[in-house]
Amino acid sequence: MPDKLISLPAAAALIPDGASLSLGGFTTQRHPMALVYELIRRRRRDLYLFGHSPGGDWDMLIGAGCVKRVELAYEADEAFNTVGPRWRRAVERGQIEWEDYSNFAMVSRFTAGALGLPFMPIRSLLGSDVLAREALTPEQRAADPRTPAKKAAVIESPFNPGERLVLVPAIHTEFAVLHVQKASPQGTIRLEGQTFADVQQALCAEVVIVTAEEIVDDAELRREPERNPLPYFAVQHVCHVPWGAHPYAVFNYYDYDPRQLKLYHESAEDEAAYAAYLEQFISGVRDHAGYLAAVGGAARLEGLRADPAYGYRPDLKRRRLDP
Amino acid sequence: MPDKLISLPAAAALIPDGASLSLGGFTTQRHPMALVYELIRRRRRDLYLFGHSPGGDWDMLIGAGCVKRVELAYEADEAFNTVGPRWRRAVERGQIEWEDYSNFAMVSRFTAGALGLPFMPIRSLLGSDVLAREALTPEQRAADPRTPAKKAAVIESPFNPGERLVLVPAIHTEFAVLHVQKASPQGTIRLEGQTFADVQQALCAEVVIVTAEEIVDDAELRREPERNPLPYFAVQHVCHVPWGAHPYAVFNYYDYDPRQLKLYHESAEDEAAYAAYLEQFISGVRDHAGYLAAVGGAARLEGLRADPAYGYRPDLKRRRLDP
Amino acid sequence: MTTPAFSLTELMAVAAAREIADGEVVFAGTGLPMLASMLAQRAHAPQCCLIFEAGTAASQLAHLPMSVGDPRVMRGAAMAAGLFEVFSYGLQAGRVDVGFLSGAQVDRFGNINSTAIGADPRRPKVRFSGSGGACDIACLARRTVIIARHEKRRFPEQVDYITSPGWLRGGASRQAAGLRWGGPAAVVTTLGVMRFRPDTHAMYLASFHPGLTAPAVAAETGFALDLDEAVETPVPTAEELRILRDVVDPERVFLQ
Amino acid sequence: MTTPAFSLTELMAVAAAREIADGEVVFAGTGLPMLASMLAQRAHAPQCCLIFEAGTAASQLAHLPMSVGDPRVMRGAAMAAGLFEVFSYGLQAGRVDVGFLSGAQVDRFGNINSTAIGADPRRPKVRFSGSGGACDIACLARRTVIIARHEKRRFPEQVDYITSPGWLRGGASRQAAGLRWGGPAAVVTTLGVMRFRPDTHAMYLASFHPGLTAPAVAAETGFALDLDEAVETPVPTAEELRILRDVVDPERVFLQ
Repeated sequence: MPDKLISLPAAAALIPDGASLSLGGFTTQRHPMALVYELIRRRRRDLYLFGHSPGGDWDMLIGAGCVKRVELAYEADEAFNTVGPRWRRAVERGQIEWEDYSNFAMVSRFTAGALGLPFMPIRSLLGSDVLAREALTPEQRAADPRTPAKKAAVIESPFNPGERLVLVPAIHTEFAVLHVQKASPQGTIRLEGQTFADVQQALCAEVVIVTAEEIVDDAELRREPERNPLPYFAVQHVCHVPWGAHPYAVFNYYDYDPRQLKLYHESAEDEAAYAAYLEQFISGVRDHAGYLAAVGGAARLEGLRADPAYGYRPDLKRRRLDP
Repeated sequence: MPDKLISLPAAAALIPDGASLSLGGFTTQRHPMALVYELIRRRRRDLYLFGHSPGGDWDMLIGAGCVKRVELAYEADEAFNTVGPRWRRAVERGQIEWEDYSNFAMVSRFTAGALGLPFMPIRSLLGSDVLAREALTPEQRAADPRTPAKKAAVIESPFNPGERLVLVPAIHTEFAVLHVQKASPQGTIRLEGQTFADVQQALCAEVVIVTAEEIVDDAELRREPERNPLPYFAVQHVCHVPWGAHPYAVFNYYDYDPRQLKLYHESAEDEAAYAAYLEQFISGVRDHAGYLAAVGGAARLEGLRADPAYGYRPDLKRRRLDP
Repeated sequence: MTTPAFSLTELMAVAAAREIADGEVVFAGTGLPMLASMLAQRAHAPQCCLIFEAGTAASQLAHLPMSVGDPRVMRGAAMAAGLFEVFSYGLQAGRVDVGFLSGAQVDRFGNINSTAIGADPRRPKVRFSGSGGACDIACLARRTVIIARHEKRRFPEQVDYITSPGWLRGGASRQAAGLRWGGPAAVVTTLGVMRFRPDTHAMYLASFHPGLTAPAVAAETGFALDLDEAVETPVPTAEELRILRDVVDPERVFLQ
Repeated sequence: MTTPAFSLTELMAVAAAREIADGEVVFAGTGLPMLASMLAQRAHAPQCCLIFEAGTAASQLAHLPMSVGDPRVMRGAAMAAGLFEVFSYGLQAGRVDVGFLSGAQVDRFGNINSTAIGADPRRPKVRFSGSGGACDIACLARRTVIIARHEKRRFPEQVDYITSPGWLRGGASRQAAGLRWGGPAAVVTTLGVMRFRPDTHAMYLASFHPGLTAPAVAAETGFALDLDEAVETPVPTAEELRILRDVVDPERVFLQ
């Protein structure tokens, strides 16, 4: 089978200005951060992001001016910050276009795309302003064929008149980027821990780029096909990127980095500090190796490595942090 | 957590005459045969079965007069017999009520039930008589609330006028019985190999009975929660039943039994031979231990045991069988 | 007013924990709901089943997670999958007994806003994280418990944006919208615990926290609050405090 | 007519295998399609990906399965799940290039009946297994290859029941029914290989098997069959026969 391994810069170069894109992971885990940093380095513009509960991955892209439009349910890092600072400012200043859904609605939309359906029915959203109000105007919707014609539609069940369902429209993106524990050069992947909506995000994308902590032999992954959630032909490109999700966690590999997250969120509340953060860790370094050195190198990273008995770092200090 | 272990006869006793029921597995693998035999021994009547591609499990129940109505996609043992002999006769003689769907439609119906939806949309069935024709009459549908009011409904996508989808109605059964490789006394289960539609069948049933080759410690299964497809609270009863799928296969445990399947299918083509088969192996023996002895006991069974490197028996003779 | 032997966070965590009955399936979010559900599991509800929306069921937490997607929620879980499975098989199928919600605004019918402040949601004055799973929990859990900071501007007559539907406009309006079950059962705040009348579904004060009075709570509420049944919020037991401090959150991730 | 160095089953398996191009995703059923797809994988299409509907993708079969739910299809698979995943992510998402079908009746537009014989399907004269996944493959594969026993009663003008929609009533009727892609590309029978006109979608004879003639095939067909382009079916190569006999089916599970 063809070898799908490419370098991270080569993968980032595939994603042009204006591309529609979803990124794997959930708030504090398994975001493809190394690729995010590379997109920022390359000054990508006008990205169109689809997600359920992204975290700093989106917040950094938004803050760096890479993003034009988003459809989402949530943008924050949960206990590390209950709202993404750059997201908040971008909305309040009218610098970004967005549409709100719920997590279930967004994962149902990815699922519809993955299943080859134009929509998924759900019982959620009824009575809410998530259903009743739209942030995108009809003109904005009409001008971009990647935005569905309607935010959602309500129908009655033909099997039980009076029973109402919300139909949420399928998502199809040009790209999906996942960060996973293991991948083979042929594109077979292994997710450990929660799968979030990574599988559906991949299956509703035209081009899937996987960044992986470890590259393993395809035959090894085929020994337990029950654990491989994607047909290999759904994956087009594989990059080997250890520590590729830092400062977020990767179950069984490393924990999140509370000091780096604290620094990010404090910086992101202020223009100058945010610009300095970007410069120090992202734009001002050459590549992911440069990033890892900038955040503290092996000395910092080894302190995050997961205890195999837990899949995370049980002794990790999360609140009273050293400076 | 509560211990959910009960005996196989106690589990079978829970299922009354007239119950609606789905059985796990697919044609030649992982059917809960020991429970099927026990239902036949107990002379259950008027069962209402929902399935996608059952095999001899249904054929035996139908032949033994246990079944009133079925909704299904396929009833055969594939290369062992391209149609279930007792199913064929029961239909041709008007002894059973049925409704035809396709496999995708039936698994989508189970999926709808599992997802808590009244229907699932699919792009299949369009143009077919599976969609255009009904075997159940409107009166038959109206008389049993477990039968959907309509076989299916066709709608246009509200997001793209002119695009047609078929909505297939959810299934909710009173019981689902699965035969799995491993279960804990608390109801956590492990499926190895293909999952068929077992997960959805369980999730759309009120009461789930699991028969398992092995009972293992709950904590052991919780070490790899990614591999446990059902929340434990979805499972109500667990029975320890080694060789519980014989003559069908259980991946990683044992292969199908070609001699027994040949004997079954030859017998089932003839009234007297079928009656003799039931008497010799099912009704005339006391329990599953009696069945296993009747089919040849350890001498026969050990010859079916899976090679761990394959999950089946690579040297199994399947065509030129000893008498 | 004496100095309490417990913090406000501890009091709220205990009050929220007591909303969970043994054997229930609990959909818990980050923060106080995690404190509450871990406490419940170790105190009066050992058989309650904790579900986290990022994809796990029946976790046996050893360390308090910082997010529902934290690797820590994998600990002892009976099942791990993704959001779609949890929302569908759990919430939408009606298998979740109690879900926790919070937000920036809560109105008299328990509708919650966690999206944005301002009359025009297209140009909000203040933007928040957005729904996440909150709208789904509000629609599909069998009942919800709301946790909120109690200030007059946060308890308006009507929220600016209904992120999470409560009893909507009261009465049968929730069912009329197509929601077949669910609705808020309690609101645990920094000042007291509120519940809802069975018929009108209007919020009333069930208890005020020690050191406060019922009128003091009403004064911080932007709509008329029935005070007739208000009593003092029962205080945490020593055992509850011990579990919270020594077992649930020895790191002081959320406890203050 | 000389005695062939190959059996009819071998000829059909080879003809079916040649319908698979390298790199294609193949949805294979039990019997001849398994022979054909294993042969293709080991002969001219090493990168073809075999999907079996009971829940596997990209199997590297070591032993011929007796069913699509056989434990043997797990061998070397890149993914194992259930039917819903295979039907949805594979077929419905348009990722399956070629699917194999068979049935008791095939009509001039490649519609197939595998359900029942008789005018009233509520009281059939002969009942078969039913669709299984056939209707879904017929609706959703990018193209299908039909394998059938060629007898006049099995090739009627119209099938008694359309289990698996082909080109329906020809022309654009398939698309008018809402099927957005797909349709039968070839029919490999015991007598020859048929294909479909691009415009009318009527079946025509592409080749007759060695030892037969085009009119002999037409005589066993219940509708008018255009014979103008018919040539003799290319015979299996020695290498194809070696692979079939020694590698694919040394047990003679399906080969005769």
